[in-house]
Amino acid sequence: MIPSASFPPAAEDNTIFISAEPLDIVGLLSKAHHPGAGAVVLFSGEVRNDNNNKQVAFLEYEAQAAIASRMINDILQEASNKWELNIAIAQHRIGKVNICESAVLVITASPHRKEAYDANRFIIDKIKHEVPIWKREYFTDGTNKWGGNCNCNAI
Amino acid sequence: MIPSASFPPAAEDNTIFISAEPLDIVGLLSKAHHPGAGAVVLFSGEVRNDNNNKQVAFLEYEAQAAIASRMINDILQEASNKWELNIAIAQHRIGKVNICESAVLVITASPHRKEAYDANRFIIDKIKHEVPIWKREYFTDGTNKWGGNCNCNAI
Amino acid sequence: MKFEVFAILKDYFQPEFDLQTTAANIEAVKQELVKLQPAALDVLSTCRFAVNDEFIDNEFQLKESDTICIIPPSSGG
Amino acid sequence: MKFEVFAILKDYFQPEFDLQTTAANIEAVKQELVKLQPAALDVLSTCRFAVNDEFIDNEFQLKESDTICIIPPSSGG
Repeated sequence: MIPSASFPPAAEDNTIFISAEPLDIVGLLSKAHHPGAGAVVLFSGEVRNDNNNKQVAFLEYEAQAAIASRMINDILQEASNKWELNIAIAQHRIGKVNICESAVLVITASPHRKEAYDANRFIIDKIKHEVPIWKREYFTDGTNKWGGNCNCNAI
Repeated sequence: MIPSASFPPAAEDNTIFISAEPLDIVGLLSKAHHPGAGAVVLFSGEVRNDNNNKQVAFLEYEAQAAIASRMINDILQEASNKWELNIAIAQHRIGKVNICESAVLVITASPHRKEAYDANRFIIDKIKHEVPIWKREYFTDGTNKWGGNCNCNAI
Repeated sequence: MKFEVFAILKDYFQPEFDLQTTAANIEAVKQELVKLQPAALDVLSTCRFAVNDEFIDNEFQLKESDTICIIPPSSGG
Repeated sequence: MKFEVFAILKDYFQPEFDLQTTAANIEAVKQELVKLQPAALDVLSTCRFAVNDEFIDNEFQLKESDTICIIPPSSGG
Protein backbone atom coordinates (compact mmCIF):
# COMPACT_ATOMS: atom_id res chain seq x y z
CA MET A 1 0.00 0.00 0.00
CA ILE A 2 1.24 3.46 -0.89
CA PRO A 3 0.50 5.62 2.17
CA SER A 4 0.20 8.81 0.16
CA ALA A 5 -2.45 7.27 -2.05
CA SER A 6 -4.99 7.29 0.75
CA PHE A 7 -6.23 10.01 2.99
CA PRO A 8 -5.51 10.63 5.81
CA PRO A 9 -2.05 9.04 5.65
CA ALA A 10 -1.92 5.82 7.67
CA ALA A 11 0.86 7.15 9.89
CA GLU A 12 -1.30 9.93 11.28
CA ASP A 13 -4.55 8.03 11.76
CA ASN A 14 -5.28 4.44 10.86
CA THR A 15 -8.86 5.18 9.82
CA ILE A 16 -8.94 5.52 6.04
CA PHE A 17 -12.04 7.10 4.52
CA ILE A 18 -10.80 7.69 0.98
CA SER A 19 -8.77 4.96 -0.65
CA ALA A 20 -6.95 4.73 -3.95
CA GLU A 21 -6.54 0.99 -3.37
CA PRO A 22 -9.31 -1.58 -3.90
CA LEU A 23 -11.54 -1.58 -0.81
CA ASP A 24 -10.69 -4.44 1.53
CA ILE A 25 -14.25 -5.65 2.12
CA VAL A 26 -13.19 -8.83 3.89
CA GLY A 27 -10.68 -7.07 6.13
CA LEU A 28 -13.14 -4.34 7.10
CA LEU A 29 -15.96 -6.82 7.68
CA SER A 30 -13.70 -8.88 9.93
CA LYS A 31 -13.34 -5.80 12.16
CA ALA A 32 -17.11 -5.41 12.43
CA HIS A 33 -17.92 -8.22 14.85
CA HIS A 34 -18.63 -7.00 18.37
CA PRO A 35 -19.82 -9.00 21.41
CA GLY A 36 -22.57 -6.45 22.02
CA ALA A 37 -23.79 -6.43 18.43
CA GLY A 38 -26.60 -8.71 17.31
CA ALA A 39 -26.72 -7.24 13.82
CA VAL A 40 -24.08 -6.36 11.26
CA VAL A 41 -25.14 -4.69 8.01
CA LEU A 42 -22.73 -4.17 5.13
CA PHE A 43 -23.47 -2.10 2.05
CA SER A 44 -21.23 -2.24 -0.98
CA GLY A 45 -21.89 0.18 -3.82
CA GLU A 46 -20.52 -1.54 -6.90
CA VAL A 47 -19.94 -0.54 -10.50
CA ARG A 48 -22.68 -1.70 -12.86
CA ASN A 49 -22.11 -2.53 -16.50
CA ASP A 50 -25.08 -0.44 -17.56
CA ASN A 51 -26.39 3.03 -16.83
CA ASN A 52 -29.49 4.34 -18.59
CA ASN A 53 -28.99 1.66 -21.24
CA LYS A 54 -25.43 2.70 -22.02
CA GLN A 55 -22.73 0.03 -21.58
CA VAL A 56 -20.28 1.14 -18.91
CA ALA A 57 -16.62 0.13 -19.30
CA PHE A 58 -15.43 1.45 -15.92
CA LEU A 59 -15.76 4.44 -13.60
CA GLU A 60 -13.26 6.92 -12.33
CA TYR A 61 -13.75 8.67 -8.99
CA GLU A 62 -12.20 11.89 -7.83
CA ALA A 63 -12.48 13.49 -4.38
CA GLN A 64 -11.49 16.58 -2.49
CA ALA A 65 -9.88 14.19 -0.06
CA ALA A 66 -9.43 16.46 2.96
CA ILE A 67 -13.03 17.64 3.03
CA ALA A 68 -14.39 14.25 1.98
CA SER A 69 -12.55 12.41 4.77
CA ARG A 70 -13.63 14.86 7.42
CA MET A 71 -17.25 14.74 6.22
CA ILE A 72 -17.36 10.93 6.20
CA ASN A 73 -15.95 10.92 9.72
CA ASP A 74 -18.61 13.45 10.78
CA ILE A 75 -21.39 11.44 9.15
CA LEU A 76 -20.29 8.29 11.01
CA GLN A 77 -20.25 10.31 14.23
CA GLU A 78 -23.70 11.71 13.52
CA ALA A 79 -25.07 8.22 12.89
CA SER A 80 -23.46 6.94 16.09
CA ASN A 81 -25.19 9.71 18.05
CA LYS A 82 -28.52 9.05 16.39
CA TRP A 83 -28.53 5.26 16.79
CA GLU A 84 -26.95 2.84 19.26
CA LEU A 85 -24.06 1.59 17.11
CA ASN A 86 -21.24 -0.67 18.21
CA ILE A 87 -19.37 -0.09 14.96
CA ALA A 88 -19.63 2.34 12.04
CA ILE A 89 -17.19 2.12 9.15
CA ALA A 90 -17.23 3.81 5.73
CA GLN A 91 -14.73 4.01 2.93
CA HIS A 92 -14.93 5.43 -0.61
CA ARG A 93 -12.62 4.50 -3.42
CA ILE A 94 -11.00 6.97 -5.80
CA GLY A 95 -9.35 6.39 -9.17
CA LYS A 96 -10.40 3.79 -11.72
CA VAL A 97 -12.98 1.27 -10.50
CA ASN A 98 -13.95 -1.68 -12.66
CA ILE A 99 -17.33 -3.40 -13.12
CA CYS A 100 -18.25 -5.49 -10.02
CA GLU A 101 -15.70 -3.68 -7.87
CA SER A 102 -16.78 -1.80 -4.79
CA ALA A 103 -16.74 2.00 -5.03
CA VAL A 104 -18.06 2.60 -1.53
CA LEU A 105 -18.49 0.48 1.57
CA VAL A 106 -20.55 1.11 4.70
CA ILE A 107 -20.62 -1.27 7.68
CA THR A 108 -22.75 -0.79 10.78
CA ALA A 109 -23.18 -3.01 13.82
CA SER A 110 -25.73 -2.58 16.58
CA PRO A 111 -27.51 -4.60 19.28
CA HIS A 112 -30.71 -4.92 17.17
CA ARG A 113 -31.09 -5.06 13.43
CA LYS A 114 -33.35 -2.07 12.82
CA GLU A 115 -30.66 0.39 13.95
CA ALA A 116 -27.96 -1.27 11.86
CA TYR A 117 -30.10 -1.07 8.69
CA ASP A 118 -31.36 2.46 9.33
CA ALA A 119 -27.94 3.84 10.22
CA ASN A 120 -26.34 2.12 7.23
CA ARG A 121 -28.80 3.70 4.84
CA PHE A 122 -28.48 7.10 6.48
CA ILE A 123 -24.70 6.98 6.09
CA ILE A 124 -24.68 5.97 2.41
CA ASP A 125 -27.37 8.51 1.52
CA LYS A 126 -25.40 11.32 3.16
CA ILE A 127 -22.12 10.24 1.57
CA LYS A 128 -23.70 10.14 -1.88
CA HIS A 129 -25.46 13.47 -1.60
CA GLU A 130 -23.09 15.63 0.42
CA VAL A 131 -19.49 14.45 0.32
CA PRO A 132 -17.25 15.99 -2.40
CA ILE A 133 -16.65 12.86 -4.45
CA TRP A 134 -17.34 12.70 -8.18
CA LYS A 135 -17.75 9.91 -10.62
CA ARG A 136 -16.85 9.91 -14.30
CA GLU A 137 -18.45 7.19 -16.37
CA TYR A 138 -16.47 5.70 -19.22
CA PHE A 139 -18.62 3.88 -21.74
CA THR A 140 -17.71 1.00 -24.03
CA ASP A 141 -18.36 3.24 -27.06
CA GLY A 142 -15.39 5.40 -26.03
CA THR A 143 -17.40 8.33 -24.69
CA ASN A 144 -17.37 9.50 -21.10
CA LYS A 145 -19.48 11.67 -18.87
CA TRP A 146 -19.27 13.24 -15.41
CA GLY A 147 -21.97 11.43 -13.48
CA GLY A 148 -24.85 12.46 -11.31
CA ASN A 149 -26.56 10.07 -8.95
CA CYS A 150 -29.96 10.90 -10.29
CA ASN A 151 -31.47 12.79 -13.20
CA CYS A 152 -32.29 15.72 -10.97
CA ASN A 153 -28.56 16.35 -10.52
CA ALA A 154 -27.69 16.05 -14.20
CA ILE A 155 -26.10 19.25 -15.40
CA MET B 1 -17.48 -30.64 5.63
CA ILE B 2 -19.79 -33.44 6.69
CA PRO B 3 -22.47 -33.58 3.99
CA SER B 4 -25.13 -34.97 6.31
CA ALA B 5 -24.64 -32.05 8.71
CA SER B 6 -26.20 -29.61 6.29
CA PHE B 7 -29.50 -29.63 4.49
CA PRO B 8 -30.12 -30.28 1.69
CA PRO B 9 -27.11 -32.56 1.16
CA ALA B 10 -24.57 -30.94 -1.13
CA ALA B 11 -24.75 -33.78 -3.60
CA GLU B 12 -28.40 -33.11 -4.40
CA ASP B 13 -28.33 -29.33 -4.55
CA ASN B 14 -25.42 -27.03 -3.90
CA THR B 15 -27.59 -24.37 -2.26
CA ILE B 16 -27.35 -24.81 1.49
CA PHE B 17 -29.94 -23.02 3.60
CA ILE B 18 -29.34 -24.71 6.95
CA SER B 19 -25.76 -25.30 8.01
CA ALA B 20 -24.20 -27.06 10.97
CA GLU B 21 -20.84 -25.55 9.99
CA PRO B 22 -19.83 -21.92 10.72
CA LEU B 23 -21.35 -19.72 8.02
CA ASP B 24 -18.82 -18.86 5.32
CA ILE B 25 -19.53 -15.12 5.19
CA VAL B 26 -16.53 -14.33 3.01
CA GLY B 27 -17.22 -17.16 0.58
CA LEU B 28 -20.89 -16.27 0.23
CA LEU B 29 -20.16 -12.55 -0.14
CA SER B 30 -17.64 -13.32 -2.87
CA LYS B 31 -20.49 -14.93 -4.85
CA ALA B 32 -22.64 -11.83 -4.49
CA HIS B 33 -20.95 -9.54 -7.02
CA HIS B 34 -22.89 -9.21 -10.25
CA PRO B 35 -22.17 -6.93 -13.25
CA GLY B 36 -25.79 -5.73 -13.21
CA ALA B 37 -25.83 -5.00 -9.47
CA GLY B 38 -24.98 -1.54 -8.17
CA ALA B 39 -25.78 -2.45 -4.57
CA VAL B 40 -24.93 -5.41 -2.38
CA VAL B 41 -26.37 -5.59 1.13
CA LEU B 42 -25.25 -8.19 3.65
CA PHE B 43 -26.94 -8.83 6.97
CA SER B 44 -25.30 -10.99 9.61
CA GLY B 45 -27.29 -11.85 12.71
CA GLU B 46 -24.70 -12.49 15.39
CA VAL B 47 -24.74 -13.82 18.93
CA ARG B 48 -24.65 -11.10 21.56
CA ASN B 49 -23.13 -11.54 25.01
CA ASP B 50 -26.19 -10.07 26.69
CA ASN B 51 -29.95 -10.55 26.48
CA ASN B 52 -32.28 -8.64 28.80
CA ASN B 53 -29.30 -8.03 31.08
CA LYS B 54 -28.42 -11.70 31.40
CA GLN B 55 -24.90 -12.70 30.32
CA VAL B 56 -25.11 -15.11 27.42
CA ALA B 57 -22.45 -17.86 27.16
CA PHE B 58 -23.54 -19.22 23.76
CA LEU B 59 -26.64 -20.16 21.79
CA GLU B 60 -27.82 -23.43 20.35
CA TYR B 61 -30.07 -23.53 17.31
CA GLU B 62 -32.33 -26.35 16.20
CA ALA B 63 -34.37 -26.57 12.99
CA GLN B 64 -36.87 -28.76 11.24
CA ALA B 65 -34.39 -28.76 8.38
CA ALA B 66 -36.61 -29.99 5.54
CA ILE B 67 -39.35 -27.42 6.12
CA ALA B 68 -36.89 -24.68 7.08
CA SER B 69 -34.83 -25.13 3.90
CA ARG B 70 -37.87 -25.13 1.66
CA MET B 71 -39.30 -22.05 3.37
CA ILE B 72 -36.03 -20.10 3.09
CA ASN B 73 -35.88 -21.00 -0.58
CA ASP B 74 -39.49 -19.84 -1.00
CA ILE B 75 -38.81 -16.57 0.86
CA LEU B 76 -35.83 -15.84 -1.42
CA GLN B 77 -38.06 -16.55 -4.41
CA GLU B 78 -40.80 -14.31 -3.08
CA ALA B 79 -38.30 -11.48 -2.53
CA SER B 80 -36.93 -11.96 -6.05
CA ASN B 81 -40.44 -11.64 -7.47
CA LYS B 82 -41.20 -8.56 -5.38
CA TRP B 83 -37.95 -6.69 -6.12
CA GLU B 84 -35.49 -6.68 -9.00
CA LEU B 85 -32.72 -8.76 -7.44
CA ASN B 86 -29.59 -10.03 -9.14
CA ILE B 87 -28.71 -12.20 -6.18
CA ALA B 88 -30.51 -13.43 -3.05
CA ILE B 89 -28.73 -15.70 -0.59
CA ALA B 90 -29.70 -16.80 2.93
CA GLN B 91 -28.28 -19.34 5.32
CA HIS B 92 -29.07 -20.17 8.94
CA ARG B 93 -26.76 -21.98 11.28
CA ILE B 94 -27.78 -24.81 13.60
CA GLY B 95 -26.00 -26.28 16.62
CA LYS B 96 -23.84 -24.34 19.05
CA VAL B 97 -23.04 -20.76 18.03
CA ASN B 98 -20.60 -18.66 20.04
CA ILE B 99 -20.63 -14.94 20.85
CA CYS B 100 -19.72 -12.84 17.77
CA GLU B 101 -20.41 -15.74 15.42
CA SER B 102 -23.01 -15.43 12.71
CA ALA B 103 -26.28 -17.32 13.28
CA VAL B 104 -27.94 -16.15 10.08
CA LEU B 105 -26.77 -14.48 6.92
CA VAL B 106 -28.76 -12.70 4.20
CA ILE B 107 -27.18 -11.21 1.07
CA THR B 108 -29.06 -9.31 -1.61
CA ALA B 109 -27.80 -7.59 -4.75
CA SER B 110 -29.80 -5.32 -7.03
CA PRO B 111 -29.29 -2.57 -9.60
CA HIS B 112 -30.19 0.17 -7.07
CA ARG B 113 -29.69 0.24 -3.34
CA LYS B 114 -33.26 0.70 -2.13
CA GLU B 115 -34.30 -2.72 -3.42
CA ALA B 116 -31.26 -4.45 -1.92
CA TYR B 117 -31.96 -2.98 1.54
CA ASP B 118 -35.72 -3.54 1.42
CA ALA B 119 -35.44 -7.11 0.14
CA ASN B 120 -32.74 -7.93 2.69
CA ARG B 121 -34.91 -6.79 5.56
CA PHE B 122 -37.97 -8.56 4.19
CA ILE B 123 -36.02 -11.82 3.99
CA ILE B 124 -34.58 -11.69 7.51
CA ASP B 125 -37.92 -10.68 9.03
CA LYS B 126 -39.68 -13.60 7.36
CA ILE B 127 -36.95 -16.07 8.32
CA LYS B 128 -37.09 -14.98 11.94
CA HIS B 129 -40.86 -15.03 12.23
CA GLU B 130 -41.94 -17.94 10.08
CA VAL B 131 -39.20 -20.50 9.50
CA PRO B 132 -39.08 -23.45 11.98
CA ILE B 133 -35.76 -22.65 13.64
CA TRP B 134 -35.39 -22.32 17.39
CA LYS B 135 -32.79 -20.81 19.62
CA ARG B 136 -31.83 -21.94 23.11
CA GLU B 137 -29.89 -19.42 25.15
CA TYR B 138 -27.22 -20.68 27.52
CA PHE B 139 -26.28 -18.16 30.18
CA THR B 140 -23.00 -17.77 32.04
CA ASP B 141 -24.81 -18.59 35.31
CA GLY B 142 -25.44 -22.12 34.03
CA THR B 143 -29.14 -21.67 33.29
CA ASN B 144 -30.70 -21.92 29.83
CA LYS B 145 -33.92 -20.93 28.15
CA TRP B 146 -35.69 -21.54 24.85
CA GLY B 147 -35.68 -18.17 23.21
CA GLY B 148 -38.27 -15.94 21.63
CA ASN B 149 -37.36 -13.05 19.36
CA CYS B 150 -39.41 -10.62 21.34
CA ASN B 151 -41.31 -10.53 24.60
CA CYS B 152 -44.61 -11.06 22.83
CA ASN B 153 -43.45 -14.54 21.82
CA ALA B 154 -42.22 -15.55 25.27
CA ILE B 155 -44.06 -18.63 26.46
CA MET C 1 -49.58 -42.24 15.13
CA LYS C 2 -45.95 -41.05 15.29
CA PHE C 3 -44.94 -37.65 16.64
CA GLU C 4 -41.82 -35.54 16.32
CA VAL C 5 -41.51 -32.49 18.52
CA PHE C 6 -38.99 -29.66 18.61
CA ALA C 7 -37.41 -27.06 20.86
CA ILE C 8 -39.43 -26.19 23.96
CA LEU C 9 -41.84 -29.09 23.33
CA LYS C 10 -39.02 -31.45 24.28
CA ASP C 11 -39.41 -30.14 27.83
CA TYR C 12 -42.82 -31.88 27.80
CA PHE C 13 -42.50 -34.82 25.39
CA GLN C 14 -39.89 -37.21 24.05
CA PRO C 15 -38.39 -35.91 20.78
CA GLU C 16 -40.14 -38.77 18.96
CA PHE C 17 -42.94 -40.92 20.31
CA ASP C 18 -45.89 -43.11 19.32
CA LEU C 19 -49.45 -42.55 20.45
CA GLN C 20 -52.34 -44.96 20.07
CA THR C 21 -55.19 -42.73 19.00
CA THR C 22 -58.14 -42.51 16.65
CA ALA C 23 -57.95 -38.72 16.58
CA ALA C 24 -58.61 -37.65 12.99
CA ASN C 25 -57.64 -33.99 13.05
CA ILE C 26 -55.29 -31.56 14.80
CA GLU C 27 -57.78 -30.42 17.43
CA ALA C 28 -58.46 -33.98 18.52
CA VAL C 29 -54.74 -34.74 18.62
CA LYS C 30 -54.06 -31.67 20.74
CA GLN C 31 -56.68 -32.81 23.27
CA GLU C 32 -55.00 -36.20 23.54
CA LEU C 33 -51.59 -34.60 24.03
CA VAL C 34 -52.88 -32.23 26.72
CA LYS C 35 -54.33 -35.26 28.55
CA LEU C 36 -50.79 -36.72 28.53
CA GLN C 37 -49.13 -33.44 29.54
CA PRO C 38 -51.54 -30.81 30.89
CA ALA C 39 -48.65 -28.34 31.36
CA ALA C 40 -48.07 -28.32 27.58
CA LEU C 41 -51.48 -26.73 26.88
CA ASP C 42 -50.23 -23.16 26.41
CA VAL C 43 -47.33 -24.16 24.21
CA LEU C 44 -49.41 -26.52 22.06
CA SER C 45 -51.97 -23.79 21.41
CA THR C 46 -49.24 -21.72 19.69
CA CYS C 47 -47.86 -24.57 17.54
CA ARG C 48 -48.20 -25.42 13.88
CA PHE C 49 -48.53 -29.02 12.73
CA ALA C 50 -46.98 -30.68 9.69
CA VAL C 51 -47.29 -34.01 7.91
CA ASN C 52 -44.77 -35.02 5.26
CA ASP C 53 -43.00 -31.70 5.76
CA GLU C 54 -46.12 -29.75 4.79
CA PHE C 55 -48.10 -27.65 7.26
CA ILE C 56 -51.64 -28.92 7.78
CA ASP C 57 -54.76 -27.28 9.13
CA ASN C 58 -57.69 -28.72 11.07
CA GLU C 59 -59.38 -29.85 7.85
CA PHE C 60 -56.58 -32.31 7.18
CA GLN C 61 -57.71 -35.92 7.81
CA LEU C 62 -55.05 -37.64 9.87
CA LYS C 63 -54.33 -41.32 9.31
CA GLU C 64 -52.98 -43.75 11.86
CA SER C 65 -49.82 -44.17 9.69
CA ASP C 66 -49.01 -40.42 9.66
CA THR C 67 -45.96 -38.90 11.31
CA ILE C 68 -46.87 -35.52 12.74
CA CYS C 69 -44.30 -32.77 13.34
CA ILE C 70 -45.28 -30.27 16.00
CA ILE C 71 -43.68 -26.90 15.30
CA PRO C 72 -43.47 -24.28 18.09
CA PRO C 73 -43.27 -20.57 17.22
CA SER C 74 -40.06 -19.67 15.43
CA SER C 75 -37.19 -18.08 17.32
CA GLY C 76 -34.43 -18.15 14.72
CA GLY C 77 -32.10 -15.35 13.77
CA MET D 1 -6.35 34.53 -5.70
CA LYS D 2 -5.72 30.82 -6.31
CA PHE D 3 -8.39 28.42 -7.46
CA GLU D 4 -8.70 24.64 -7.41
CA VAL D 5 -11.55 23.07 -9.33
CA PHE D 6 -12.83 19.52 -9.53
CA ALA D 7 -14.69 17.07 -11.72
CA ILE D 8 -16.86 18.66 -14.41
CA LEU D 9 -15.39 22.11 -13.70
CA LYS D 10 -12.17 20.88 -15.29
CA ASP D 11 -14.04 20.89 -18.60
CA TYR D 12 -14.11 24.70 -18.22
CA PHE D 13 -11.04 25.66 -16.18
CA GLN D 14 -7.54 24.44 -15.46
CA PRO D 15 -7.47 22.23 -12.35
CA GLU D 16 -5.51 24.99 -10.58
CA PHE D 17 -5.17 28.58 -11.70
CA ASP D 18 -4.52 32.14 -10.48
CA LEU D 19 -6.85 35.03 -11.02
CA GLN D 20 -6.05 38.72 -10.45
CA THR D 21 -9.18 39.99 -8.77
CA THR D 22 -10.40 42.26 -6.01
CA ALA D 23 -13.58 40.21 -5.58
CA ALA D 24 -14.26 39.98 -1.85
CA ASN D 25 -17.00 37.35 -1.70
CA ILE D 26 -18.27 34.27 -3.55
CA GLU D 27 -20.83 36.10 -5.65
CA ALA D 28 -18.24 38.54 -6.95
CA VAL D 29 -15.83 35.67 -7.67
CA LYS D 30 -18.50 33.77 -9.58
CA GLN D 31 -19.16 36.80 -11.79
CA GLU D 32 -15.44 37.03 -12.62
CA LEU D 33 -15.31 33.33 -13.46
CA VAL D 34 -18.37 33.53 -15.68
CA LYS D 35 -16.72 36.39 -17.56
CA LEU D 36 -13.78 34.05 -18.21
CA GLN D 37 -16.01 31.11 -19.13
CA PRO D 38 -19.63 32.05 -19.88
CA ALA D 39 -20.47 28.36 -20.54
CA ALA D 40 -19.65 27.52 -16.90
CA LEU D 41 -22.53 29.65 -15.55
CA ASP D 42 -24.96 26.79 -14.95
CA VAL D 43 -22.39 24.57 -13.29
CA LEU D 44 -21.00 27.33 -11.10
CA SER D 45 -24.46 28.19 -9.82
CA THR D 46 -24.71 24.66 -8.33
CA CYS D 47 -21.26 24.65 -6.68
CA ARG D 48 -20.11 25.04 -3.11
CA PHE D 49 -16.96 26.98 -2.26
CA ALA D 50 -14.32 26.19 0.34
CA VAL D 51 -11.30 27.92 1.82
CA ASN D 52 -8.81 25.99 3.95
CA ASP D 53 -10.96 22.87 3.50
CA GLU D 54 -14.00 24.57 5.10
CA PHE D 55 -17.12 25.46 3.17
CA ILE D 56 -17.77 29.20 3.07
CA ASP D 57 -20.86 31.26 2.34
CA ASN D 58 -21.29 34.66 0.75
CA GLU D 59 -20.62 36.41 4.08
CA PHE D 60 -17.05 35.09 4.06
CA GLN D 61 -14.54 37.89 3.28
CA LEU D 62 -12.10 36.61 0.69
CA LYS D 63 -8.50 37.72 0.80
CA GLU D 64 -6.13 37.94 -2.13
CA SER D 65 -3.95 35.23 -0.52
CA ASP D 66 -6.82 32.70 -0.26
CA THR D 67 -6.96 29.45 -2.19
CA ILE D 68 -10.54 28.72 -3.13
CA CYS D 69 -11.80 25.20 -3.86
CA ILE D 70 -14.86 25.06 -6.09
CA ILE D 71 -16.92 21.97 -5.32
CA PRO D 72 -19.52 20.75 -7.85
CA PRO D 73 -22.53 18.71 -6.67
CA SER D 74 -21.52 15.30 -5.32
CA SER D 75 -21.84 12.20 -7.45
CA GLY D 76 -20.09 9.64 -5.31
CA GLY D 77 -21.27 6.15 -4.46
